Amino acid sequence: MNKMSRGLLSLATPIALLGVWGALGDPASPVAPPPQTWLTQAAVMLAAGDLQLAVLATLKTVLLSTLVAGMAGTVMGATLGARRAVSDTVAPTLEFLRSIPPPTIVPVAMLLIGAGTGLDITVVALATVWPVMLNVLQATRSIHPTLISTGHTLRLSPWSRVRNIYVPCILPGVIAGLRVAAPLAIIVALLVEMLATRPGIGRLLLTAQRDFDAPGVFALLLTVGLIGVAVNGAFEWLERSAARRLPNAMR
Amino acid sequence: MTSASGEKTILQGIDLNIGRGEFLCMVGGSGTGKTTLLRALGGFCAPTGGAVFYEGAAFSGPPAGVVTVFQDYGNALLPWRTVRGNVALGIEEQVSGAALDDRIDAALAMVGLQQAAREYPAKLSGGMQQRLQIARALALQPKVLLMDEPFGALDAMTKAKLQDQLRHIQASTGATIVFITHDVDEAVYLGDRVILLAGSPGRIASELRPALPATRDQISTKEMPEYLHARHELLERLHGAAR
Amino acid sequence: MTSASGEKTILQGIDLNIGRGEFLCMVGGSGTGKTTLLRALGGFCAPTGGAVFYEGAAFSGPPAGVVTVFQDYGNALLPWRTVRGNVALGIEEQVSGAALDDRIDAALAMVGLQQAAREYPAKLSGGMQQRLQIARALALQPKVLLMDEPFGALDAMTKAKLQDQLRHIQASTGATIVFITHDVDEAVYLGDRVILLAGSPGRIASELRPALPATRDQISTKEMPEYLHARHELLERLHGAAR
Amino acid sequence: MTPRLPQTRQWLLPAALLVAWQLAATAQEGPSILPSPVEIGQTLLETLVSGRLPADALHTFAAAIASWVICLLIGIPLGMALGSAERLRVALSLFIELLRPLPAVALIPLAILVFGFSWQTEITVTVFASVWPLILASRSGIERLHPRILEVVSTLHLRRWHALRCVITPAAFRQILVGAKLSFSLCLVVSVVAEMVGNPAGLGWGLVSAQEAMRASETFAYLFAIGILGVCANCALDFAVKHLFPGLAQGN
Amino acid sequence: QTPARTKVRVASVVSAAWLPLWIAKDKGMFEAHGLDVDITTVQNVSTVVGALGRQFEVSGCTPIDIIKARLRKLDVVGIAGNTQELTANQQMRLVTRADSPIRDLADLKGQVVATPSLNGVIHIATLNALRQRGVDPKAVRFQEMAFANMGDQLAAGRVAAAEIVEPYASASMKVGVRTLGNPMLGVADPVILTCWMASGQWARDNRGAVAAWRAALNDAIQYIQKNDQASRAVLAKWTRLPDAVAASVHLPAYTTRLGDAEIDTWIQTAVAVGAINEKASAIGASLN
Ligand SMILES: Nc1ncnc2c1ncn2[C@@H]1O[C@H](COP(=O)(O)OP(=O)(O)OP(=O)(O)O)[C@@H](O)[C@H]1O
Ligand SMILES: Nc1ncnc2c1ncn2[C@@H]1O[C@H](COP(=O)(O)OP(=O)(O)OP(=O)(O)O)[C@@H](O)[C@H]1O
Ligand SMILES: [Mg+2]
Ligand SMILES: [Mg+2]
Repeated sequence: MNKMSRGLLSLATPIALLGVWGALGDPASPVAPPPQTWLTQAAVMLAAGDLQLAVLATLKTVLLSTLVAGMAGTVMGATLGARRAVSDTVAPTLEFLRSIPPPTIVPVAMLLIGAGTGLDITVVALATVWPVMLNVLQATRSIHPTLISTGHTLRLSPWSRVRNIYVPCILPGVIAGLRVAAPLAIIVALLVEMLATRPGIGRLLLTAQRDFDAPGVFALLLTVGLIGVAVNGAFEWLERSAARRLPNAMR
Repeated sequence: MTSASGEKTILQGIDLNIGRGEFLCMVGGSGTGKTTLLRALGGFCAPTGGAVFYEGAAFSGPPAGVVTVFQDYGNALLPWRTVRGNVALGIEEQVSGAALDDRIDAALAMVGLQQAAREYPAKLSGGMQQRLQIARALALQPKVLLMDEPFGALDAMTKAKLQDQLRHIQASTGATIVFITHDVDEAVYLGDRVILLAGSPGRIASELRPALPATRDQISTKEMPEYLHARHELLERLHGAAR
Repeated sequence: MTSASGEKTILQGIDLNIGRGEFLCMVGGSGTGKTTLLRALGGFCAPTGGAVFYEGAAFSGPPAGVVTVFQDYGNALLPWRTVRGNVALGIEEQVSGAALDDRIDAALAMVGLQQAAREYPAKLSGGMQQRLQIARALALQPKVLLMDEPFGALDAMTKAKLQDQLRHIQASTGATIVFITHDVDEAVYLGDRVILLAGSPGRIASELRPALPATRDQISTKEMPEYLHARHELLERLHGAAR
Repeated sequence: MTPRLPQTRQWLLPAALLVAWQLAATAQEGPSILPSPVEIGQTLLETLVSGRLPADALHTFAAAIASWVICLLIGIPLGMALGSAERLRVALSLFIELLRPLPAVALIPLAILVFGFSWQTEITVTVFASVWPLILASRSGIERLHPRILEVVSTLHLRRWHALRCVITPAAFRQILVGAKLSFSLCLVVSVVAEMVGNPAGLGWGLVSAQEAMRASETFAYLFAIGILGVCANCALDFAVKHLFPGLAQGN
Repeated sequence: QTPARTKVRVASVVSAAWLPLWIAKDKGMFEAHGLDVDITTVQNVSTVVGALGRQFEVSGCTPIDIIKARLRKLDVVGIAGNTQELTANQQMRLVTRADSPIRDLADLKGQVVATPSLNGVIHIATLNALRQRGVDPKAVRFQEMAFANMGDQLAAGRVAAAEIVEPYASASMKVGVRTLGNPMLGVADPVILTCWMASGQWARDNRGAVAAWRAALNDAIQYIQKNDQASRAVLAKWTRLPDAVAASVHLPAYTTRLGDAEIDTWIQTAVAVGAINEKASAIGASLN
């Protein structure tokens, strides 16, 4: 399949579904209005300038918190993966934290750090660090023992071992984790924006919901979906360029 | 000197002294613990009883100057580095620039991999991968070289060439070499001393010092009566041990 | 009949006919394309020019009755299955119950792994893992057996036993066997015909039919003048090809 | 992460944190919304004895498990199919990426419309939010298989189903397990969120109503219950995996 | 033999405002008026509107909810009042910390104020009060949060003031707050704070049931006025408020009166503060 037919094929499914919805949907439906009404509503929001600002704000939160979660998750996952003793010691505490729903963190975090950019990033990073950590942990534990022995027998410095053996081996895990984490970051960012009325798509979504503005809700959801596609595209590109630099390690 | 075990006892009552500059070959049936013994010498697993000493000191982790060449070459190479990059791995922190290039080229030349220098390991044949691992170890100019069936995947010609190469390296650098092989000819041709592991748990069943000259030659040495005698003797003992 | 290549041409002008029930050995320098040729025969890579036929038909994917034993045994075993489970893999859908157990036991007995039947592959030595892969292939009772350096990691004793085992299996089942080895003695002792690959891109440089009786014996056969002659001849040609 | 229960070391950290909290709570004067662990513990005990907490926890747990099972049934086959069939992957990838970042909270009104405030809403929303890690992990599990494994399958002439069951799935198992674990904890978290907004039942609703009844220590007791449920469920999952698939935990 | 009772499924949130509903249910007033009422408690009424006419016939709400839904052409109508704010009985306060330098609404410029719901009744009332005081509402930042968290946020200095209602208002008074007045009374006095809405279709088809609904709630309101202690017991049962709080909670003024005039007041206010931009005022939101 060439690039062109791939592009067409991937567009086919969503466009067919939206087409059917558009043809059969009732434009006056208070709950599931067809796509054409979304576009009208999106145009209104764009004209008012709300949508652009909200998208920027949400994107900023998502990117910064994914960065934080990516780094923290990688360090945590690699440490836990390489050191049984550490992972045994902190496992239940981490499992506990992992089970706390983000909406319940928001009020506490709002009290402790106030409703600022710090709140968005903290809560989102807290919720998205886990996929990265678990994937990196798995990748670290899957490094072939002979490869680790190789690092030892060549007496590589710890830094060189990290750079030449651990990093290339866990990089696919980091990327796999980030690919789960990034859309999750979008979701949680919206949630924080809704719960703490932080600027962003979440707040617009909340307003639209409260105003019973169904086309507006769908217009925003479509925007969120498109952001997700863009973020995923970025990660696919990252994965491909990593695969070019690390041939055969991306299996 | 050592005895090592996992969940079950793999080696028992091993008492082995390896002299500086010695070329020690290790033979023995499949699963008798050769690899395990080599791993203990290389600092990869501590014995559960007894101890291993290197230059008079016990150690944990591979001591300086000791390099192991692993049996499963497929997993010992970095798939994301080219052949050159893999050889560079152990020495790039110590030397750099033209000196590094020279060391790499020299190591690749010793194993005959100059042609493949820019390939990735996945594109190499089994034998080429194993030679690459050997080149990487040689590039380090080690004082002790521990090799686990390094020539197992090689054809007779390449093998013979590398055998001579190895004896030559040992003679010129005074390195100590411990060498596992299944090839009796190889063990007798290479080794100053050959030990034979047998049984389960494994122990040193027998020891043999082929009375061969220091400089050896694939044709004349293998025709010497001392060679033939040592070879015969080792085969006998192997058969005996297996019974 | 075939010529296969990756980014660069690996094999060229290969024209090879393997008769039913034949025992064909393949020797040649490291990287001359033996594994590649075996993969083409096994249906794992299509030739870029020419074609491969099995029982008169071209094929894609391994044809029924053809089983390959891979060179890198480490990746070919299922680490989550025990030794028994690995042997069962290919046959558990066809037979079951006591018949299955019998087939597994028989296959394990052929390679001498009865003791390790309940172990996981990670706990086996290199040679034991390779024997396990062989047992798994034998359990299938294949019509064609493609083996890539199957005895490379084995000690002389085990190797000799398995060689005789293999000839015996071939005689009793009429299987066709293609066998890559670096051991000239092994090639001559086992093969009805030995082909020699050489050059880059690889080609069939030479072919040899040791005039040995169908039933062979480790001691007497290896003392026969025909054996010694074939062995000498093959060595000569190998040296010649390498030059 | 495989917490081994009999060890004491792993309880040191939580214990230390609780002690620090207790000290901070006692040091603080005046009425506070942040209750001390001792108070929380007492409330936890009361709600346990009264049977309210166990009933709520059971509801949440059942909803999470049901959602997780549905996630497994959808996510693993779909992910594996995406990993092995390129056309399917291309056809669905954009669609999936469009859906994946949609927040469950935004979909709750839609689900309520179809199912009302009910367990169906809860499960639909939970499955929607939690199935993605499984799809992704199963897909990459297939894509990252060692090529030799596939060659073994074809040279042994394994039938499709047998190969899938006995070779492909176990070989991708570790990767899938990562997705399953992520999906499992997401199921718990999202069930609670869905209960807070879309299905007035279970721990999520308990949390909300405790908060609205101004029972701070009960709020935290519920929060703790949610966390403890998560820890126990994860332990149980690890235990189950270890004992149901002993070979897969081995080697690899 | 009683005639078959009309089934009414109703959604409400949990707060003292909805006490008449629970009284009518627990003390048999609904039954007496031929209604079979089924109560579901939810967290957020804005999600209920979609389910109105499907899973629910009736839902608690605020006048603003009805107005917004009508603006979106949703078929909902107000069918009864529930609580009202009046000088004699005040539920809402705008409060600051006792030691705060803020003395007046004008001091809120550039400050953060906690609100339970942006563009909800309480928030609109506050905006209206700011407007009346000559303060640009845009100069004040509003931060949404649950009533339960407002005391802490005030104490921690995260917000300068909070729009708070009973019983949270009394509870936070105890930690030392000062009131800046009751913005709600600036809208009207009395003014409807909460009310009941129903699916328009259902209300038109069941005018009898709507009347019965009002009658039952009226009975309940009278019962509350006469039986304070028993009513508080019902309150404690449904809200699970701690007994001490339930016993001392300041109950709001209940009323079932809801007409176009009451709704209109809110439309005017919402338009004035810019919460809705529809100029049309008479949208027929209530069923009379
Ligand atoms: N990780 C392990 N855990 C437990 N037992 C092991 C492990 N590795 C090897 N063994 C066992 O130890 C014994 C010796 O293994 P070892 O690998 O040292 O044999 P070897 O002499 O190198 O054999 P080969 O020539 O076949 O490579 C074998 O019986 C094997 O089953
Ligand atoms: N996947 C691949 N892509 C490209 N080139 C390859 C690939 N695999 C092998 N080659 C090249 O093909 C040539 C032949 O490889 P092959 O593995 O067939 O050799 P071989 O005869 O089996 O050698 P050995 O005895 O060392 O196993 C080598 O030069 C190797 O570099
Ligand atoms: Mg070994
Ligand atoms: Mg090969």
